[in-house]
Amino acid sequence: MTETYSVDVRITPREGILDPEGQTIARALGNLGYEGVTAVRAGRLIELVIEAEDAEAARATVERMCEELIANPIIEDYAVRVREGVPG
Amino acid sequence: MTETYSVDVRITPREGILDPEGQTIARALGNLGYEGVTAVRAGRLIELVIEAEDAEAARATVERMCEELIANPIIEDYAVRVREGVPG
Amino acid sequence: MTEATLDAAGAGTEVREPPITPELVAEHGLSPEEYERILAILGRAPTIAELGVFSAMWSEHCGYKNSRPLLRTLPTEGPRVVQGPGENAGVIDVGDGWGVAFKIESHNHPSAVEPYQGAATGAGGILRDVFTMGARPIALFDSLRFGSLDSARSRYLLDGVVRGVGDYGNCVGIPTVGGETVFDPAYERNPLINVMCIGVLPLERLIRGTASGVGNPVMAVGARTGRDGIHGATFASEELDEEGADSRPQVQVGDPFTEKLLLEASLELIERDLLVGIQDMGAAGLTSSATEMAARAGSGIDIDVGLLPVREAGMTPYEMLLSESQERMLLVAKPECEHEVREVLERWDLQAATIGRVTDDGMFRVRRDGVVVAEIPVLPLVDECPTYVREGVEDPEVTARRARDLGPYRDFADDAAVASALRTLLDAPSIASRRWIYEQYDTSVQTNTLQGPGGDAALLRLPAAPRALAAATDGNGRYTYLEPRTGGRSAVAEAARNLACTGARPAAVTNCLNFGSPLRPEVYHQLSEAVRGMGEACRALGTPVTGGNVSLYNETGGQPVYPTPVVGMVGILDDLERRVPSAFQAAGDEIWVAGVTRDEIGGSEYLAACHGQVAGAPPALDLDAAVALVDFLVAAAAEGRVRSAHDCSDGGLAIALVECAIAGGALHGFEADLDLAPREPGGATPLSAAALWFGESQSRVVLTCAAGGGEALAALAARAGVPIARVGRVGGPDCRLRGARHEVAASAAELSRIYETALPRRMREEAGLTS
Amino acid sequence: MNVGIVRFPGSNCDADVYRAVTEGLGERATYLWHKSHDLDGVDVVVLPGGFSYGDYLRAGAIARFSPIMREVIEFARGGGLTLGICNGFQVLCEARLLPGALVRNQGLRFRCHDTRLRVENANTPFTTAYRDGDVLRIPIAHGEGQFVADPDTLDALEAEGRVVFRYVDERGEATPEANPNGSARNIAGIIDPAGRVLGLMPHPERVSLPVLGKTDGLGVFRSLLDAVRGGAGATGVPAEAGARIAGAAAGTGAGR
Ligand SMILES: Nc1ncnc2c1ncn2[C@@H]1O[C@H](COP(=O)(O)OP(=O)(O)O)[C@@H](O)[C@H]1O
Ligand SMILES: [Mg+2]
Repeated sequence: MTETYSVDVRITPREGILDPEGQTIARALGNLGYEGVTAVRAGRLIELVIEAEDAEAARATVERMCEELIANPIIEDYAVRVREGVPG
Repeated sequence: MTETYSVDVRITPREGILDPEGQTIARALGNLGYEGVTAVRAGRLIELVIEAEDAEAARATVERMCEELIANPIIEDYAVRVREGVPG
Repeated sequence: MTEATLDAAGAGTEVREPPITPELVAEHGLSPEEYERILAILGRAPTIAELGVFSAMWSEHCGYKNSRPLLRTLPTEGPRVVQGPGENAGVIDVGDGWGVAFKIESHNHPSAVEPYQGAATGAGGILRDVFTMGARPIALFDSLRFGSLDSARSRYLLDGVVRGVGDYGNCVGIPTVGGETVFDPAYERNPLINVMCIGVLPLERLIRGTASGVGNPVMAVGARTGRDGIHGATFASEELDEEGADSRPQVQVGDPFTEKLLLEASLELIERDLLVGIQDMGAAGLTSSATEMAARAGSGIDIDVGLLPVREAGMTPYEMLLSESQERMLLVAKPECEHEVREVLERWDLQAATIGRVTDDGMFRVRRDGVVVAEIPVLPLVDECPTYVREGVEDPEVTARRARDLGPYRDFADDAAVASALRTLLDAPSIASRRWIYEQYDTSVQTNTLQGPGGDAALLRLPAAPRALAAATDGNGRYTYLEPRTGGRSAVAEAARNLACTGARPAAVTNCLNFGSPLRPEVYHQLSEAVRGMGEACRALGTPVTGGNVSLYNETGGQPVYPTPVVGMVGILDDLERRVPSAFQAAGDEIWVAGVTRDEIGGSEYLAACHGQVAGAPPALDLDAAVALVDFLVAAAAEGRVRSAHDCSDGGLAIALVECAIAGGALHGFEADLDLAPREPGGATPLSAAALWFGESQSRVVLTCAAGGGEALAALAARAGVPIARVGRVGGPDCRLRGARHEVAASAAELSRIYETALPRRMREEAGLTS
Repeated sequence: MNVGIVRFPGSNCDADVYRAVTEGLGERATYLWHKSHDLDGVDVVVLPGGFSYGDYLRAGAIARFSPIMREVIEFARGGGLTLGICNGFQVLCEARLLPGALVRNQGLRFRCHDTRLRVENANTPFTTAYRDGDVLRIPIAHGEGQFVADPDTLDALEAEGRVVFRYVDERGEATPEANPNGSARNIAGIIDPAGRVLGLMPHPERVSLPVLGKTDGLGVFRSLLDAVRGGAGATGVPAEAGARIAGAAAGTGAGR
């Protein structure tokens, strides 16, 4: 029997890797008059719905997907979060 | 006095808007032999660090940023999440 | 300087100065003899920062240790040459006060690790080399080598590299109008990514990378310096990391947006005459730009790395000196102009920091917050990199391959076998249409493109109207592997032929030498022989070498890539209205073949694609014939005698004819009798069927002229000493070929489908996802 | 006619528009710096192609807030002739001067090649040099050119004749194969309700120079010249439908 899990993958530039998009957004916010923004990082978000035995299995599968396809571990970090059910 | 907040903005394609990137990832995962993936959506993630009076002020400011710049309501939904402190 | 004034760590930092052990020296790629030389130059032991500087400057990439003596044999002078090798890019005079700056560079290793960013930053680096000469980039070319597309890794690399070149060039607004793409298992784990950039400039605005004028400010401009691409990777990262983290990315990320700003700002600074010199912080970053600029001027440079804008906290002088963060430049402003320079840069939203001054003591002096951390005499550092002339020996395996009996592949059982070989070749990724690649590139931005990818050479209009610039890249690794000297000659001659097909006269050459480790005698043999062949061809064709790049150590698991010299050639078409396309133009036109077909199938794509064989001697390259053909093509175009001209290369005559039929906008069937094509004078040697159909004899071209125009064309050829013969006629929906008692007929539409779908079919599953 | 061309950081077709207007048409063009607040009295404003702000975040999203956009928006709202090409179209949508949005190409890849465009409305100040139904050959060069809008907006655009250009095949039909980026209803270019603001993804300025041997795009600039000369000018009424220039590029484009 499998359950349905909603899995979020947050993908962000690795520490020390240049993030020109984040920098440009930060500057644009400054130009728009927003103050107090000290850092902006631009990343990607992948939401999956997946059938798996249990939450651990869902996580393990998605982590493999990240290594293989979804993220580029050479320049990106990723974080996987698993919830039960389909997204609301 | 202001505090430091880490704010996540999750931007996802609006209901009814095509998501070719999500579809492509879904197809690619299938080709790689992953089973049980029933949906994939690809969005963007913007992480901000911001100084604000309190969490509510931080949220309000970032929501204004989203309305004005960060998201395009014609094609995108956004969700804001605020946490205290700088990201770990 | 005395030991006492040296503080390796600089003020206020906690770093300990690691002892300079023999291991440390070895890890920096320096031999004990080279280290002795450093001791002699300094008169003392180097600091760690100094060791890093020597290691970078005396690397193959900057110092050309193993290649310099060979490169010296190349011709570098000619009436058009304004700037030869040694600068950021070469420059030729194209008339009316205009110059063309151009250079090719490799980014092989970064692309093998991260194809998208590796290729993108490769494009970025070569763009900077060109605009720092004062030239506005008008075109990019990418010369690519990958393993077989049957491998998922190769497909991933191709996809990433093409998106990387495209996203970068497209964003900056430079059309990518040509290149090459070759697939062979020899490149499976070590792809080659060479990018050429061409720019135009008013010659009076030519500026060089020099640091002259004592007291002039030295400014770092553009992106902040991070820890990316720091040389000496493994060792340096661990030993010198103040935070002790292992988070030092080697991968450089490109920012084409900043590049575009740098491009516009640099050209504005040069136009307003505010600079003494300017140079990209490319390989070996700040170190090479500062010391090379000082060396060219015979001056010294005194900088304080504490003033350098950085991206990360806690960077050491070593790291700041050797970082290869992208989109940075070093400039030396004219006296009194510093303020105005800043204004221009600010207008373009760019950061600038004055990090030092020009001196007259001939020293490269580096401080950290005032305290000297490195002090090296510039000239010995830059110009006295030890060079090596080695013994080269041919690999017996290659000797054996060349001698292999090709008998079994010379004939075809029946017509169906010929037809099948023809289809296999049209479907071969190294021959098939590259549309899948070049449609991901902006090819028409800047409105100069008279002929983009898909023809023999790209044609761009020049401000020196009605002249146009023709350019192409060429190189055949398989030929060079089998016979390096012939490979070197062929690379130059094919490029010249490609240009001449459009009607342009070849003018000058840049080149990229992609080889394995020169420490292997068999690789050194390849390198020295290939360079010899290139030099011979350049001299014969009157195309001096104005620059280039050497990429050695292209090997994995002890297996070097094919030795691959890539030639980037530019030429001039006097009247753009006289340009000649490569595809057939109209039914009824006569088809002619110029140049001799010999019994040559060695090294051919036919042997590789149809029989899996890399063997035989590559086709001979007769330099006199190559020169005569170029002269003939240029004259024929100038007199308006040809409607189309296409070089005959991979896949031989049959493929060249079919390409003429299907590679243009419209399909044009034809009939041709290959037996009519010119043979060796005397005609004694018999020609095998495979050589006639698919052999790659050099210096051949397929031409068309209007019906009745053949006599004049033949007369022109005779005058130039080029054998030529009419072989058929354009017309009908089918491609009908016969020769050596075989016949093949197929509809142009069907052959076009094979040719056009070969790459997209294989790349269908590549997702094209970002990053 | 004086055509103002806005230069955002990252614009890269500004010089091409300049050449189309000056070399192609023999009229005057003026660059407008993004940090300025002055339109220099130009007759027409062009937002050119390129990658303003690197296309970071979303194409056109950041440029839309450039200082000069305040004046551009005022100009356009007041009936000033405003043309957005490629990235300029994206900026116009982000600025809400045109409806809908341009998102990543359906195939996820940047595409650059000639497309065939059918003129759907020759009765605009940008298209009087063409005839309805003319098929032009104009290149595209974009990664984010898929036009999307909700069905009501699309229906309104169609009903009001505000779809100005559509991607078609060689027979002039708007087939899925002729659609290079997945745009809704093969839409390549649209106009605002007042008929004064046009946005399109293809690049007419790249096919406006006789020396390159292709001039199908010159009609857009000729039409503008006609509109400006006809007295409609920057803030006047829409140009007359009949005010077509004889021998305009229309003929060269049709049916090729
Ligand atoms: N990577 C590439 N990028 C752009 N254009 C390319 C690339 N590879 C090949 N081309 C173009 O495709 C055409 C065919 O290339 P090639 O087979 O090398 O031609 P030839 O044999 O005539 O030298 C040329 O116009 C070339 O410029
Ligand atoms: Mg070639």
